[in-house]
Amino acid sequence: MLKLPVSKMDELFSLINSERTLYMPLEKNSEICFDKWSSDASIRLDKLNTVKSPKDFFFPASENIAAFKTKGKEIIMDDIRSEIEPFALFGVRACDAESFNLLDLIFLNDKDFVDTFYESRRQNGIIITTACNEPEETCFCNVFNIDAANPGGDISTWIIDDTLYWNSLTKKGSGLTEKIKKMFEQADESEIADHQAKISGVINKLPFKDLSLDGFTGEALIEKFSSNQWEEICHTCLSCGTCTFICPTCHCYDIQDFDTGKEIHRIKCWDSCMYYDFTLMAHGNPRTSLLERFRQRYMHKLVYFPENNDGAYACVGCGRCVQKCPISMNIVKVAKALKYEGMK
Amino acid sequence: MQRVEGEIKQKAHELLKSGVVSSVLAWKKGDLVYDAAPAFFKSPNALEDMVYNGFCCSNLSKYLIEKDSENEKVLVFLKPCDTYSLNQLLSNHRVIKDKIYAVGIGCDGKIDIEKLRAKGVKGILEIEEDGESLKIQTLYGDETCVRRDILLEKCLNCKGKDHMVYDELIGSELSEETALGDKFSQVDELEKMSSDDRFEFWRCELSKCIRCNACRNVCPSCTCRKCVFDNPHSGVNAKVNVTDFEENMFHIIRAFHVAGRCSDCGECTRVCPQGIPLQLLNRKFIKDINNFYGDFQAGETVESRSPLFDYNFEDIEPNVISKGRGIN
Amino acid sequence: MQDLVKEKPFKPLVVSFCCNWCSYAGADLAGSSRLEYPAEVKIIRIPCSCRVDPLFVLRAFQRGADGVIINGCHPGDCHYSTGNYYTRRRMAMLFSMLDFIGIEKERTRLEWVSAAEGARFASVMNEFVGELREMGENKRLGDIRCKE
Amino acid sequence: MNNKEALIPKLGIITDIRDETPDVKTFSVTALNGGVVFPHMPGQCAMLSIPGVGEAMFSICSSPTNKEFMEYSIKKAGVLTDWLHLAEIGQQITVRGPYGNAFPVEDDLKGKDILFIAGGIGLAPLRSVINYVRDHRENYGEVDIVYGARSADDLVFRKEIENEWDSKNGVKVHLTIDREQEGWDGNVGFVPGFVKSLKFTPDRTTLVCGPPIMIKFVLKTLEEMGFDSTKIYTTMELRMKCGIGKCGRCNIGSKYVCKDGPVFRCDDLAKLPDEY
Repeated sequence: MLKLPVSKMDELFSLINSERTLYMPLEKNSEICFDKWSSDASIRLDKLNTVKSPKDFFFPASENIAAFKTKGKEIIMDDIRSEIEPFALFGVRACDAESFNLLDLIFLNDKDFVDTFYESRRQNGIIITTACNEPEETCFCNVFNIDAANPGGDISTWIIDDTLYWNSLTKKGSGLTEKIKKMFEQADESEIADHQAKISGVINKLPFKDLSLDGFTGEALIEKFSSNQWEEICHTCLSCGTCTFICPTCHCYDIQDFDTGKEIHRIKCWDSCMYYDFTLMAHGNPRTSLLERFRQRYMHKLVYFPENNDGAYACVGCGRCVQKCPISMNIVKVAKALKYEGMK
Repeated sequence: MQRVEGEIKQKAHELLKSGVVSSVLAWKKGDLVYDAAPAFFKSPNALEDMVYNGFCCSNLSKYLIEKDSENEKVLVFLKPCDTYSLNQLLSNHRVIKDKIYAVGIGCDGKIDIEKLRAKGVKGILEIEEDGESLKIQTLYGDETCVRRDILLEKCLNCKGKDHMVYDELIGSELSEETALGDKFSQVDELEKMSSDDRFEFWRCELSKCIRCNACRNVCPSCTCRKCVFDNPHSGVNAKVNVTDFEENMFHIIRAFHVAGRCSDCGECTRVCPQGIPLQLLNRKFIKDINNFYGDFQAGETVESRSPLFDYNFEDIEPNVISKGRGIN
Repeated sequence: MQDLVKEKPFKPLVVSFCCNWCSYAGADLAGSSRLEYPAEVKIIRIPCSCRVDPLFVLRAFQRGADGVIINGCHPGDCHYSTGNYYTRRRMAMLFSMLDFIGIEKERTRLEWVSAAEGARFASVMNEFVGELREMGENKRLGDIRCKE
Repeated sequence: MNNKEALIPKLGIITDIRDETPDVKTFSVTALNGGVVFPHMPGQCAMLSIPGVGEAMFSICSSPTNKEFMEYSIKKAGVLTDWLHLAEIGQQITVRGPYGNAFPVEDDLKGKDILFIAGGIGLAPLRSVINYVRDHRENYGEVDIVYGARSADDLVFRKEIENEWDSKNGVKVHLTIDREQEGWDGNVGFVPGFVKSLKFTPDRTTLVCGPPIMIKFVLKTLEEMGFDSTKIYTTMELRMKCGIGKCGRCNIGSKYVCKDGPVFRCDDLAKLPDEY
């Protein structure tokens, strides 16, 4: 483990930035989000969760995957893939770092169909996490065995009073550390133990810390699916895409064509299962009602995803949906309402 | 406020039990102090979870749309500003009055939890309303805050304490006009800016849009069965904003489609996860309508005709605007 | 050497929505009277000026228009009695909003041109194109994908 | 360009278009330099697209034994299919795949007596299997095909059925149409009832495809006749965008039709929620 006085952080950022483009939570236009660091940027590492999760660095809201020109009956396909420049994300929280592991399960695990767009971004990005000094009341990452005091990623950091502690976790992380090592002093892990205990103390007081997802397994699939609780909890959902788009683990996408008049761009973009046209086909729609679409989102996160991925839930407890849902419906309320369905 | 909550619950109980209504549309207690969610209650027992406090900000009239197709009557609780929306829906025939039992309830302004967070308050556990001040218990110690400082944007420009439509009133004496001043002041300020500055302002704001459609879906005036933005044949049905143009277009058209019907309920601004002041776009239309065609408040009466479905022989020529003469 | 190569003069692209019953015939008359107006004016025939959805105007800008002009019958002369009165209100709202968003207001226009006013049609187009030429390219409301 | 990327299509060319019924055409597609665009197994699907018009999943209805070209029988139903019906020979098209699983022609079906039951355009996905079975006739037992459509004009592959399939190599075809029609001397009636009247023995391995409502009633009939649901296969279709189980829209419960399907064994399907 290494350490550095907080006063030298700007110097550190500038050094990292000279190695690879550095992104971190910045305040811009009264919004705090991950953006390109510059020496005069307003850094907001105190903000726990940015409204938009940093998933768009790997899985962007929209990207061109192909371009076509048509000439009579002929189709000409253009190579439009660009190289991804190496980059680093600083200040990623433990929950968001875990969300990248979940996205990996979708986009990288199936060796026959690796999403190469995602893959190249993932290979070129280094994730530097920061422990959460002040968890919010909406946090429940502990439910998914994520430790806010001991975040993952390639490198984890802790900002304790005037000192930044730095610890590489992966080969990629050590590679970067090696290049900027001269800035740091050696530190001992015991130096952060008290701070970690303090964070754990706060986590123990969080309102959702005891949320239990026992029983959300494939065995209870039909019971959970056919529960009559759905009607009650979905009734006032606006079927907007807020929860989907701010969620770090939501990964459904759409493929659309845009005709620019000169060529056709094939765009892969975020989509939400809350939208009516998500499953709309020429001959009809298997999910016509709000209930079916609402149920799909939560069943996917809490039942289907774990069934396909060795029990991993598609949620990291970041609390964004708890904070931002226009009608205050969220995954916690859903999990509580369906807890007993299908339980033996 | 607690007294009013009690009276509201009692009324709901009474009407549900007697069978006058088959469901009650109100707010349901959440897990946190501020996350009361709109909900339908169908049995008297369920009413236990009903709440009414400073966080019950949703405009419930949105949920009445198309309820007329169901063979039941709904009891709905409406704050003064929500009744404008109901009136507007009634005048557009999107809600049938016979299917609704509207109880007007008092409101002394609703709290914006985001404003509290923006003040740096973290880990909010309890909030106690004590007159004009709020006592906040957090994971990191206690805080106090002046209520007025964290009221929702829409409450800062309150339309008044009078209900426009109701079958009954509860606690209307509670209402207090919280308006701080001219609701057009921000629009005026923007109008005074140069075109370049205004462009810059809106680029900064609209570039934050994640196209979640919350502003559209929450709007009680957005009532089309199929939105142009969901129609794959309209050519504008993008799922996300790929370019600046799509950001601008979405918000111009969203506001335009409710111009003359927007009662300025401010839900669009409230629900925007990115904090874009969307209401300003709607208010610009309201201001123009007032200026060009005479003062108009959507939803004030059921009979009123939207200015954009109407005309006058002497209306202002648009070129007066495009050539830059005579407005502002 | 490069300094000698003159920059190409800017030719603004104009989309002109013309009502079938008046200004479309007006444009025809301008043509048959051999009155000149710029070739960059692209005419789209519509059944009534009232048919112009604000989305049409925005889409024209998206696809590279530098100015959009809507031509309808003079107030009182609408083929459908009142269509153009509604157009007048709608476009007043839209133009004002575009201005509010920071789009140059001079890029949008609504004109009343009757079937008999071929000369007026040509002069309105000439004037509008002239103004746009001075303003330059539409950079604020175009779609970057449709450029080049 | 990384050719491994599943979402990037290959180019193909339409080399032949045949009218099957008033609203179904069969398109032969080859790679630009001839031959199939990629090899496949019976039951698998491919994503066809005309850039700017749309992209959609179609089952490959030619048999893998056909190495010259691939065939797709397409019913006019939406934007892309309307466009394709207006296309001419020589039109280029983008193709990606093959996607999904296949009918177990090399294991569970081998050596078995097979019963094919199809309705309308539902014969298209089965055609691939039928021709595969015909080309490897020695590997399979008795083969019966029950096929129904709204009218005689709506029977797809009619020439092929009559000239090549029926009564050759021990393959029997039983046709039915929904309503009486002049010039039709075959059976009249819905497919489920027809299946019942043909009195098949329940030891048959059955492959069913057709409109959802037909599948539902056929399965009920088969159950009544004592068929074992572990020996009944069907093929599904839902809205698909990626074809590789990632875009998240074609799931039935935790199974993705594009990846875990489109072929499902009926006992497995019964364990999934009824949302298709």
